[in-house]
Amino acid sequence: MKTKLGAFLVLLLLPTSSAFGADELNTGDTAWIIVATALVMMMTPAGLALFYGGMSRYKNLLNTFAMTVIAYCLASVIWVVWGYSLAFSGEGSLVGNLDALMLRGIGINSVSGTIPTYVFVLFQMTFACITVALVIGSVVDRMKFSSWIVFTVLWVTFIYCPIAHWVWGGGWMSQLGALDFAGGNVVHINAGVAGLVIALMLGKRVGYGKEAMFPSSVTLTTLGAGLLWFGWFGFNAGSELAADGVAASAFLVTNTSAATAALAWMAAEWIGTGKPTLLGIASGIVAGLVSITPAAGFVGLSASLLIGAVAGVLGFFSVSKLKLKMGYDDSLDAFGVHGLCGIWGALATGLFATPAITEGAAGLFYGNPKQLWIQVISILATIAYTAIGTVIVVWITKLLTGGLRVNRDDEVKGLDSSLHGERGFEF
Amino acid sequence: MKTKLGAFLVLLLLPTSSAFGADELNTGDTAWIIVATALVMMMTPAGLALFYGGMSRYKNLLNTFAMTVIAYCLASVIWVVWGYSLAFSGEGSLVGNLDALMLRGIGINSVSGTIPTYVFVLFQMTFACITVALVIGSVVDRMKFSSWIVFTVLWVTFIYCPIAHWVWGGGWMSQLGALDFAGGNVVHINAGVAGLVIALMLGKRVGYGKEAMFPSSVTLTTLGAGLLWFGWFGFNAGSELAADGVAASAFLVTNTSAATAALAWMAAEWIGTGKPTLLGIASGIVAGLVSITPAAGFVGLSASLLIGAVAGVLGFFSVSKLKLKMGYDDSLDAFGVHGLCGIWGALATGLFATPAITEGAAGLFYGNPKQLWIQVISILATIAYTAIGTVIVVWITKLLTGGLRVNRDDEVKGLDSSLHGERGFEF
Amino acid sequence: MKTKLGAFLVLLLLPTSSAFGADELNTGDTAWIIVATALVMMMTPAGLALFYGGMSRYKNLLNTFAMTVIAYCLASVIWVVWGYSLAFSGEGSLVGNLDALMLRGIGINSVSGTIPTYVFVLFQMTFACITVALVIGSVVDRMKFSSWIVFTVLWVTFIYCPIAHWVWGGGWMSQLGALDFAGGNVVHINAGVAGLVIALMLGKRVGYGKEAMFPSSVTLTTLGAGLLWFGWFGFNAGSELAADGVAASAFLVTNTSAATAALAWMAAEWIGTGKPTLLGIASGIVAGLVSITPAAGFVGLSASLLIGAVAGVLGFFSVSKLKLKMGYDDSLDAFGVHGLCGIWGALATGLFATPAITEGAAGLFYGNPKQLWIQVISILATIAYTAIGTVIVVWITKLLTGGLRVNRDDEVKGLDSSLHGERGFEF
Amino acid sequence: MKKIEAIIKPFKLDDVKEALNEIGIQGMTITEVKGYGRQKGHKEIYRGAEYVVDFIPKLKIEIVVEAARADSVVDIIAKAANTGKIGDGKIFILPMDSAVRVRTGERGADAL
Amino acid sequence: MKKIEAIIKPFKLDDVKEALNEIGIQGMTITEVKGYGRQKGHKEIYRGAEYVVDFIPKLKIEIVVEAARADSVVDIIAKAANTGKIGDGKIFILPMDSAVRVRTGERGADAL
Amino acid sequence: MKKIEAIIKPFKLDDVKEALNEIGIQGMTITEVKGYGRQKGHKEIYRGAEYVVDFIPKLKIEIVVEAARADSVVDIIAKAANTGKIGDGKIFILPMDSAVRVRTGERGADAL
Ligand SMILES: Nc1ncnc2c1ncn2[C@@H]1O[C@H](COP(=O)(O)OP(=O)(O)O)[C@@H](O)[C@H]1O
Ligand SMILES: Nc1ncnc2c1ncn2[C@@H]1O[C@H](COP(=O)(O)OP(=O)(O)O)[C@@H](O)[C@H]1O
Ligand SMILES: Nc1ncnc2c1ncn2[C@@H]1O[C@H](COP(=O)(O)OP(=O)(O)O)[C@@H](O)[C@H]1O
Repeated sequence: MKTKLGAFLVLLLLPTSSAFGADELNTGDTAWIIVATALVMMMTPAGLALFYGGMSRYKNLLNTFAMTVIAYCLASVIWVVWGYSLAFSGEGSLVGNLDALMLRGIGINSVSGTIPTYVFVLFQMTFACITVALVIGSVVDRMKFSSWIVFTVLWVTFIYCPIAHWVWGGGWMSQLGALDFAGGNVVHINAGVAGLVIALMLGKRVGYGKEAMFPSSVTLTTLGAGLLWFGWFGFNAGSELAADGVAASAFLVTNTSAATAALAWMAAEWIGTGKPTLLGIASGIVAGLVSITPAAGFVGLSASLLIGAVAGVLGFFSVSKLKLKMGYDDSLDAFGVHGLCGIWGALATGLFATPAITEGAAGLFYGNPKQLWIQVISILATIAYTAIGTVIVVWITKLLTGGLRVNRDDEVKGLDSSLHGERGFEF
Repeated sequence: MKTKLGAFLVLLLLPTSSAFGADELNTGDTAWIIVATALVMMMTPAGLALFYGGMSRYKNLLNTFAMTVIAYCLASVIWVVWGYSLAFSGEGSLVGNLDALMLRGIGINSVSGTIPTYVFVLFQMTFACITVALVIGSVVDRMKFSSWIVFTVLWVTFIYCPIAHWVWGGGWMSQLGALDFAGGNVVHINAGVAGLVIALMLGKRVGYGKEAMFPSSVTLTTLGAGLLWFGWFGFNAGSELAADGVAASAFLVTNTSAATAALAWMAAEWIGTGKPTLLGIASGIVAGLVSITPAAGFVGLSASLLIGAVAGVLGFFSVSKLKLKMGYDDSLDAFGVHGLCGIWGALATGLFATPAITEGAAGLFYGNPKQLWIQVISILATIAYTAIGTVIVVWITKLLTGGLRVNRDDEVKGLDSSLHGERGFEF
Repeated sequence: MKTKLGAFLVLLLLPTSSAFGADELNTGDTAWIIVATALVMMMTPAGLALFYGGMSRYKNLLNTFAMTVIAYCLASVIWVVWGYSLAFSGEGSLVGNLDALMLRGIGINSVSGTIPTYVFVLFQMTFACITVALVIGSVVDRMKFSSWIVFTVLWVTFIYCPIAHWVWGGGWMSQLGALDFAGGNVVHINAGVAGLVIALMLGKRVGYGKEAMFPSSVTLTTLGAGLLWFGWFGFNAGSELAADGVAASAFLVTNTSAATAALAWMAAEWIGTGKPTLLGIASGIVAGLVSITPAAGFVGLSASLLIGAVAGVLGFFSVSKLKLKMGYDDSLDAFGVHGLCGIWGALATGLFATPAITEGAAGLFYGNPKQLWIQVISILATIAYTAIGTVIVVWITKLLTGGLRVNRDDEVKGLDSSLHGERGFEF
Repeated sequence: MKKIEAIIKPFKLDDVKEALNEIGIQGMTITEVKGYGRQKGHKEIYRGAEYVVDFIPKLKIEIVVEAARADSVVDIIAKAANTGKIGDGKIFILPMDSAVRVRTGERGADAL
Repeated sequence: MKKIEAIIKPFKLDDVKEALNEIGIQGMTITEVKGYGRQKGHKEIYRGAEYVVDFIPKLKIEIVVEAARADSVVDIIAKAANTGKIGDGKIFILPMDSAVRVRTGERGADAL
Repeated sequence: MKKIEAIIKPFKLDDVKEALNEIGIQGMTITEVKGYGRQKGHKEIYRGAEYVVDFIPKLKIEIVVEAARADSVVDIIAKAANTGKIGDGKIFILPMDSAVRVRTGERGADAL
């Protein structure tokens, strides 16, 4: 989403908002971003919990829900206590400071751009929450619940907050001019790479490769994908921080990319295996949403068709071929879908960004090859930082919780029963 | 929803909006319609997928989801590529032209009424998507997935777009003065009649009439009805294209009609069979929502109580008596609920429309008998066009995909397994 | 939510809104409250139906859904026909009058504060609906459907409407200066106490205490909790009736309290039983949301952390210890979670309310001990009125429907089959 | 007294039930089972890979009858459950000592 | 050695289990089955039409015991599962050759 | 001809199936059952209270074989299903009169 700087810029460009002038509250913009925040919030405990829960095996359905919900709870508390401050206060180029601890200095009359600062804080909070929750997709079926809790606290603090600062908090990436409208680097590449790292450190699930690990419910997963899609309009169009034409354009390309990617994944799978699965269609939706995220406020309709089409094929290829080839156990494909499609989206932004949508944001095909390099740098820097940082965070977590992984018997029996003493359905 | 003409009219009537003048963006109106668009979008891949999926037999649950989700994906891509242009560009009275192909000529600063034109395009898109998806209710359990895909492309292009143009794109029905606030003709009668036609062309399901075909999950169906109700506020109140008193009134009558219809259906079934089913209550909600749709911006509270009550009884009668009498296999009652209740709603608009809500829109009981005739003409024209057009579209689909129907064994085994190689739940 | 009086007050305080002046429609505020209304609506037929349905035993899953959906339908019709009038018309200090029967005197141009009066009516309607639906949590698994219908009509009319009038309709509690931002007294204490009363009058379920009555689906319950959380932003932040900084602050403390309570409940249960259940986490979310409800527009971030933490522990204690000790059968803990946490929230408002958020609203810790007493009085008055009133209402219901309870065989067989002739899932 | 256990294709249940009713068999007990045999199972697809599910849904029908009627019952079932395709199933005949009706305590043939 | 198969009403399981524990029966295997017999099934309603579901949920309890104990076990079950209403179920007694405990390989009575 | 019924731990199914295939057993019928015995069930938690679920998920494998092969089949299963932990299950051997293949009407050994 816009850096504050960006937000001001927009104000000067938009007839309506400018009618109010910078830093005066606009009730229409505020109404939209309050709702957008609620939509993005819903993505984690409802959308993602269903999407991931339905993909995990039945014996781990509730555990997957629990990890997702608790990730949201922890991250949202961390954010308002110290996370926001680390990401958005101060002028540092690497990380923020602690001036805004407990949101100190922000009140009901504080305004950022045309919305209350509290709304900006909350909107950003929902991004921190879903980012760490996305990591779950790589680790379900085998991680200790206690380890997950400790990991969440450390990862949000030491990995998410600095990267959010780089891109949206006025840090070095924004100074460099990297384009990341709604979180290609900050959210998807970050979560996807972290997921891969921790999946490798956890090791494969018992029986992985030998037995088919069918999703507990493709029905729930598809409902989850539908709710994620719904929420994603808040995620991408909300990142404009105003109710204007750019938000509308972001909405347009978001929907188009998701739809195209679902069709592309379906086609690829149909050709590849002879049958189009609903799991594939649902995964395609998410792949398309991920890919358009960094580009949402910068690219036009035709680019979104292409971005989505490539995302669908790339996603299918990475979860059905690449993963098997490489042999890592990315349980629900957080890396395959979020990591790889996030990288594609960040690159695509460097290719297709057009000034016609956001003044001054141009990609290779609009005469600005430099942007592509900036995107590449930002991608590599994100991968490097999150990869190394996550290794350290996981390593500390392992120490603090005496191992990351449940014992073999509990894993075989299932985490719902062994960790929570419950079952998903009691028919 | 309002024709652009209508939208202007409103502007002149509304204090706030007029404060901004026509064709200047209002952030409040924009905020509301962006959200309304997201709500209507959610109705298809979440609300309708659950509502229909839960009603289909378990062995076809995922296939019903897949048809619904893919219908949304296809229709939304078609809409932004050529559908919007066919429906909303040009002055033709029968159909639009191709000037707005790929949304040519529309940019982030284009405004329609008080909202960005992109938002208008997207809001309209969600209507095209759900309309074709509604047809699924008549064909589940037996149609080839490939046939459904081809049908969707043809039907949205040749049936939906022209009718949308007639009513909302400045075509002959709007010139005639037909009142259809949110889609009685365009959405419900259209989808319901198309469903009946294709159900007749497909033939009955194996075992139809002999065995009870219980819904796979009334639980999911009811959740779907709840989400449809939630989204319908965007559908009906959003069709005002502004955040004003008429939108509020549309919200009021929408909710009242849905609630009344659910109670009426429940009562009718309780009396008729001795037991009130939850499936009946859920169906009643939808019947009430359908009936109020064309009338939402034109009628008052008392009318909405009556419209809903009649809708509930009519719906129950049509699915439990009429269908059996006539012997067609309208699997999930798309015709019974959407077709017949849509007709009732369109007529009711001609009876109860009051100028107190939208200036110049008066029905029989408000001294304008002519309106009722206009409604009858618009209903008959819609039925005739969609019936004939759908026959042709289905016939072409049959040619292109070598038959519409899965083979007997696959139908008996279930489409989830035979077409998608999946199961709804893996417990 | 604000009394109209309160709403005006706000107008004078808020830069934006005041820019429009009192009683002139603001499209941004209107957009937000229309959406907030839709969000709160969704809480009942989707959120609460899932939350309660998933907690009830499988054989009663659909009946719990049916009670919830029908409660919404009945209450929403009652509200627009006579309920709103009883609660919000006239100057009476105990109850309103019948001037606004059928919303007489309200039109599309009527404005309250900065939103259409219709929107205010609808927003209030959704509160009446969910309040009576919350009572279901104490009575599922054994109450006759017909008795529930009669009870709903009587209770909304004679219990809910008067209390709503006291607090929000200009009645004695608002004159007294009781602080109840979004419904601690009106909604949660009211519903929780009514639930306890009717649970006692119904008696225990067959087998209660002897056999474990496992939830039919913790999966559905958790999804319900997620949707309730999502809708609760409309409930609490919407109660500001404007898109401004106070709404944003209400959103902030609502989310923080919910997250903290979920973590606290989890911790308490983990320590208490050795395992953190997902049912506990989901219940904690609701406990935190309930507790912050009366305080949402009055307290700051640090208070919300404390309110949530206490709510989580209190909730766990009340459902796992207190209930067993007292021996009442509060099936799904409507009293334990809504009643007790509602009381805690109302008291906490008297402790932590700070003028920094809403001018003139100060609690004990902000130099106004008197407020705490006012809160205590309002709590006791609410408990007394709802307890006595509910006894009478239930007693009348019993007469009218010939007993409240299904016969033993039907209860053992399950209400889905015996009352509705259906099953939740047909796999 | 004999116990007859028939493993059949699920969609054949109604045919078998009706055929048995015609010869006056009023009681039976059905169990959902999974069968493994010559019949190949269907394929399930997950993440682009195909998995053959070689356990196929079948129904087991248990009927206890007087020894004298066993053969005719077996023939009836064999006819009614037959599709001629692989996987039609098996019928097993087991010896029995006796039967009791819980409600009345009746024993032997009277219990059926 | 005998194999006892009892078809009972589901909600009677606990009573039967307790009764068997009292006489020292520690092992049994339960299967969810559907019963067809004199007892009429419940009605399900779909789109205003009533359908009788004539397969009724029952539980099958399988217990293997030494021949000597068979009769007493049968009597206990018959008593514990009885409600006096149609549909109480049946108890079947079957001959057995032998039994093996997987864990230890013990055979015959020791395996139980 | 014998009927072999083995109650095993669910996750042992594949091992047993493979072991049986190796000795040429091509057919079997599997039922999901709940077992009650020495093995303690797992605990479920509800509203802060613990409940022991003493019925444990097991699988019942039914295999009909010629009498001559019965012992070897039993041994194979006992080996393949063994974990050495309580709850490994039982194998029961029952006498049988005959078997019929529905598809062909073949009887006796040919039906298997
Ligand atoms: N030896 C056996 N013991 C027990 N059940 C068997 C045996 N052989 C086959 N079955 C059951 O009979 C079903 C049908 O057998 P199968 O070999 O697939 O076809 P067919 O009945 O035509 O020979 C199997 O699915 C299995 O349930
Ligand atoms: N001949 C039979 N063979 C196997 N099972 C039977 C037979 N007759 C009845 N049953 C089982 O016993 C159950 C109860 O029998 P039913 O005739 O309904 O009542 P009752 O036990 O009082 O005679 C049936 O549901 C069925 O499961
Ligand atoms: N007497 C019995 N009759 C029928 N099934 C039994 C009997 N005893 C045990 N079983 C079955 O065998 C399973 C394992 O028995 P258990 O006593 O738990 O351990 P073990 O097999 O090591 O002795 C039980 O869960 C039950 O399903």
